[in-house]
Amino acid sequence: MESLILYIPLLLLISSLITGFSSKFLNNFSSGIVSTFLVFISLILSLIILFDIYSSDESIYYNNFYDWISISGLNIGMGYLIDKFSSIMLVVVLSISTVVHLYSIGYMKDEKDFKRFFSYIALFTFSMILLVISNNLVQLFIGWEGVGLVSYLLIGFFYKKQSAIKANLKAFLVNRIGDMFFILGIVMVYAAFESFDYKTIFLNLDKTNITNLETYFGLSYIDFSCLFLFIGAMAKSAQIPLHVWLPDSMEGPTPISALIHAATMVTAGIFMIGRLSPLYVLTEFTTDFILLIGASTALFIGVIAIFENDIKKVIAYSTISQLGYMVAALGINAYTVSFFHLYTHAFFKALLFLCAGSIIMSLHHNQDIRKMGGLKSKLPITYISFMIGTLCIIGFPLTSGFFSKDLLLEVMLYEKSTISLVAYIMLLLAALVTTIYSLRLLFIVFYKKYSGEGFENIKEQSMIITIPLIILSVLSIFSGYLIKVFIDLPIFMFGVKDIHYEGIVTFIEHGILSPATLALVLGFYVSKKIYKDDIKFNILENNFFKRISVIIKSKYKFDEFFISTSNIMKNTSLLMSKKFDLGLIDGLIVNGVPKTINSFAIFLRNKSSGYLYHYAFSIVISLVIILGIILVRVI
Amino acid sequence: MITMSHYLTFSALLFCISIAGIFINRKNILLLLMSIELMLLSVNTNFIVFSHYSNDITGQVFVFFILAVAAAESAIGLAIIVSLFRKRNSIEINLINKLKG
Amino acid sequence: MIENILSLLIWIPIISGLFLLFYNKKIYIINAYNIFINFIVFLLSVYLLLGFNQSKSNFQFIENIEWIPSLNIYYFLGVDAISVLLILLNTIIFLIVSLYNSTITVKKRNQYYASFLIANGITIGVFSALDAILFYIFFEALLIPMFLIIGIWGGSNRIYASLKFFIYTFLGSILLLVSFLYINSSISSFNVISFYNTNFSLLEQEWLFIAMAIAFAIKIPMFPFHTWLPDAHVEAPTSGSVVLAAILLKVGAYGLIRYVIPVVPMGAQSLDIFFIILSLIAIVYVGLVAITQNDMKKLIAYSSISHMGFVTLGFFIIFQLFDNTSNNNDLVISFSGSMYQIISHGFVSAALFICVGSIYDRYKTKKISDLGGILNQMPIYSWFFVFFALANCGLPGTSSFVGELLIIMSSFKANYIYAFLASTTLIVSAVYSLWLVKRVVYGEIKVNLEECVDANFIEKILLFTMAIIVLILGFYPDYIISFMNVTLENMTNNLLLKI
Amino acid sequence: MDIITILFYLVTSVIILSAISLIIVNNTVHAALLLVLIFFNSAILWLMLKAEFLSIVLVLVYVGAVLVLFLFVVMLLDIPVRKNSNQKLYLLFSVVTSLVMFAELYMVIFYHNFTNEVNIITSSELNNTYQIGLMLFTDYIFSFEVTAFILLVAIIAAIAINMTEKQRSLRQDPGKQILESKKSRLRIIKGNKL
Repeated sequence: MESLILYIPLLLLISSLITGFSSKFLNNFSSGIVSTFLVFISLILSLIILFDIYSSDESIYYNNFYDWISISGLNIGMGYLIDKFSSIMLVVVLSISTVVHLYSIGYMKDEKDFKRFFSYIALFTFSMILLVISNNLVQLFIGWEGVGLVSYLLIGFFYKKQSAIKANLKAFLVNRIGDMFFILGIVMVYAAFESFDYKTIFLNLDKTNITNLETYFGLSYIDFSCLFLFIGAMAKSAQIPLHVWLPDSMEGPTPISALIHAATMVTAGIFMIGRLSPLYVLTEFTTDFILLIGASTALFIGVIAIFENDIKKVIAYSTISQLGYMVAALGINAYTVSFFHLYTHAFFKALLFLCAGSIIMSLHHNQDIRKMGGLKSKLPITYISFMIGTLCIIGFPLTSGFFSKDLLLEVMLYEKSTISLVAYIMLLLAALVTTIYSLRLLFIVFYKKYSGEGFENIKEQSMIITIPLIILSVLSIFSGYLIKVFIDLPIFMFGVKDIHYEGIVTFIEHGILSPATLALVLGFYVSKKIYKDDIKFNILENNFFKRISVIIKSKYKFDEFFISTSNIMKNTSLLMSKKFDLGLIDGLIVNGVPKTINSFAIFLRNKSSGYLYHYAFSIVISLVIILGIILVRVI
Repeated sequence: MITMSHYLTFSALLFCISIAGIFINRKNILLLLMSIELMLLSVNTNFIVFSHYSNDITGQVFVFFILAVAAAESAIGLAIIVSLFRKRNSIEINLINKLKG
Repeated sequence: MIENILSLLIWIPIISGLFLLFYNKKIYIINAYNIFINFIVFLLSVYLLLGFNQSKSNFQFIENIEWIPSLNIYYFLGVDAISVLLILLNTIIFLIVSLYNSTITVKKRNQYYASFLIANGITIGVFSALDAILFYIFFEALLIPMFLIIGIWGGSNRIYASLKFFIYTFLGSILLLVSFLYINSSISSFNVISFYNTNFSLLEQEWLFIAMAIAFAIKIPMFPFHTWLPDAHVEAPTSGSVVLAAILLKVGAYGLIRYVIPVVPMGAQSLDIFFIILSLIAIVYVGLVAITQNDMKKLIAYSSISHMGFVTLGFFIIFQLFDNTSNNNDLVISFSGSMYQIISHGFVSAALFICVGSIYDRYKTKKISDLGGILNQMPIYSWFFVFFALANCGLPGTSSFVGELLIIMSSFKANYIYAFLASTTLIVSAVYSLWLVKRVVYGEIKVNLEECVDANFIEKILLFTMAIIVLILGFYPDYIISFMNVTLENMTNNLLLKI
Repeated sequence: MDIITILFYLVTSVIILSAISLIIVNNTVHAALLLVLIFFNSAILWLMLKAEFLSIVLVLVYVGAVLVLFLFVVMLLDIPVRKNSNQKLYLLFSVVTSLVMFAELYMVIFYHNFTNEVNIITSSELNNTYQIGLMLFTDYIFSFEVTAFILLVAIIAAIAINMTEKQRSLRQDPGKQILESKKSRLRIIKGNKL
């Protein structure tokens, strides 16, 4: 069974190469089918691996495919480490990817660059798999950057659109800020444990006397390395303030948004911290930092979604907000809980995006929700799927989101520290916000009266679009019932966080009676009143709320901050290039020396008049002077 | 009593006068040449003085050579002056500044 | 086993280049001849690689003939793992350049090719000479073909650029010669191996280090001596830029690791901080300067300087590394990183210059502000351009990443501030590379650009080969790093004995 | 005060005075004649130093040949005499320079204190001419030959400089023909411009 692992990335790579370089041999449709088929086979393989891992208790696959670098003092391999944690991740990634592949055959059928697209998404999945199965930090980083690279290519897929190529540059550069810290974090871990290998690092955790390591600015070594790694994750998983790239990434084709947001890119950060959890449990400062960042992302970015009118951007902001939940859970060392939310979120977020894609297709690439409405009757399958997705995201009881979100909030509440209490309240408010914006979307898109033209021509998309929606709907509803698996999930060879859990029925009872349900009900009420029944609340009309909404609509000016930073960088560069490099070094020093010599030569040349007697004078006077000097020396 | 210093002082004086001659005569290239002849004369005198006092004939041999070379020099110098005069109808050296940079 | 393989490698291209000067009739014969000779040299270098015993640390393929016995000068050739790899890099790049040259139109074609052939031989001479004077002669002779290539076939301002290039590098060489003569005056030998066994006082070592390091720092070029490079690159013809970036800069780095650090380790140790600071300035500051260049070649030239900063950083942190960890392995890793960066940068920058040069040949402009959306007209070129731009910013999976990772790793062990500053290159290099891509490749085609054809067959093959090399080096660096390992271990051991 | 001293002072004062007048006269003929006077007196001085051969040579060669040549040139060219302009500055300059020079030279002489008398009685039995001849044709034979060569060169050079080539035949000059260009030969004139 273990040997099957090699084939998963290999198949994806082959798929990417076939679709990318087969312009002559395959037409669009068949290359899409081949690609989907290959991903599907890897999904099957990953399922086999999953069952194999779960069939035996202590089973961990660990080996190297080949040595990346192997010299004395440094051994980096390209290999795999598959435990229960990563095998689930593998299945999640591949199942979402398969569905997205399938969906894309329909969605992209009219695109000129159909094959390029398939090549990219296969490469995207490949990079993510490389990241997930990696057994060391370098391979993780390769996958990590690979994901960033393909997202760069995919966001800029429509390379003629200025907004798209701006967005992809922005995405890559923001990710690079994270990567810079990430690589520093990796290097710090390496410097302390003399290895990049997870196994060695975690085994050395006991041996290495961590307190002996250096401290910087009053924080311990581990604090810093974990913090740097987390900053890397902040960029990938779109946490404040490095979230700015994610809403803009909606410039890419919609299936990509599903892939980026649900399964691959943004989950990489969560996965990485989960993977390195043995390190993170050792640091208090960084986990508190993570908790605060996560909670504030969940709340503050979620709020923006209420005022957003682009259907994809609303869902994008909701992703950031949900990622905030996951990160917050990481901040209280509840890695499995976070991972559980990642897993449920993957399905319903993919579902939401694919539904949005279906809607956008039906409306001829209109993404503005103000021009939508009343689609309930026209797009029944999409409507039901979207409804399921929305119910999941707001945590409606018995859907998957309910399990994961409630578990997360409960664990947060039981953490019993001031900071986690604050975070709990923020997350609860975020749940309210989530309910409001999700239902707003639902109401506006499907219930409100249609305001555009050509309502009669709108019709449901073909089977190839709707089948993925149905698959994902089923998965979204039922994936939450595996809660037990996640609560017992060990990460690597370390024990789980002690979670008091008494069976699923008790959990449901408890969950329904929790404050989260209150938030749900309240959110439903507000949302229905405002967006369905068009009732204006007077309380929302006063200045205070208006002022707040202005701040929120400005998206807290993060974009402006980054733009001004980049402008500063550009101006510095111009200044340095013009003044310092060309002016000082090149102008003054390098060209200055010959210029000085030249001007001195010109001076002397002008002094030589050409008159014979002037030369005679200079000879005589020189003679006098030389004689004088000799005399002075002799006498 | 005439000592060596007398002779040397004399030739130094002659030398200085010819230097002054170079400075003063900026018009006439012939006078310049004559000043140079004077200078050579003073140098030759010095040679002979030293030769005489050291009782070494080599100094005089040198004077012989100097005389020969000086004769050649003045011959060529005069030839140049003649051809210069033909070309420019003047030998005023302040009109000749082709060497100006 | 071919005897005198190194001599063959050096003299075959030089002599055939000289022959080529006398024939200028049929273009296809000149092309075929040129490619054939370069291919022969390439095969010989592959033979050298295969015949090299990497488990031995001493010099191999030695040829030692008396040349000027009265001055202790020998015709002494030999290679270790570093030289073998650099010779291979050299021959591959020259083969690529010869193929590329056959696609362009150029005046005085035979002389142009001859310059490259001669440069090829001389560079191999530089990498294999083990006699200081022989090295110096090759080192200086290399200037001549490059000077001619820039000065005759260059752009509009070529006279200024070639003169600046020549005088600048020549200035440094004088210091080098003086140092060699000084060393010779005390040990009466120009042999490198006896250079390694000298015992100078600290003060002498410091002065020797300054003189020699400046000579090579100009060639690399390090930060305050770098301004000749952008000018030379801008004016040089495409193939000239390729050779300049891929080979010539490496000669400086090779000089550092062969003639400076092992010969005067104490001097290097006491002055290493200055060179570390200069390297870091090169990485951060020059990278920043690259961002707003409006000339593509200039931008890539600045990025080359920034990348070479990594190489020198890797060389000069070893002493601090040793102070911190007293572990020989860390030093070897740092050296390996630098060497890997050298090789990787050779390919990446060469490919980038080919891309830019082709754009220039087609659109007759190198100004970024004049270009835009060339992806619409030349998709294949553009994707290669994007690929190599990404490789230039050190994307994992490409060769650039390996060197950067190893050097950042080592520099963190030396001092965390170095690592922090060095890692800013991840951002800065991404900014300049991808902003360039965004402005040149993506977007709608600029209206003023005329219709152009995409890459032809040879260009496709060239770029594809280089992309494959970059990827293989990125995904399987072990071969090269293990190949160098014994040599570098031996070098660090000798180094540690002397400090 | 013996006769030698008187003679010395007499001769030197004549030389100095003539030299001074030489550099300030404007008439070149006078200057040449003053130079003749100076050379004659120098010859006397050299005789006093027992350099008979050289003093005779000075008179014969220098006065007889070189200075006559000077006179020839002066007469031949008929140089118009003009006053120097801006004379005062140069005069001051010349006086200062020559005084400084003299002071320096005098310091040398004074410092070394060459006070030994003129050695009137020579130990040598051979005469001056014989001695010079001996040296010239033994030790300095090579230099002597070179001197002869220099003189020969001077003669040829003097002739070559002043030889003006006359156009004697109607021969072609290929150099000129090659250098000729269309522009210098052909002028296209439009009718209305004339």
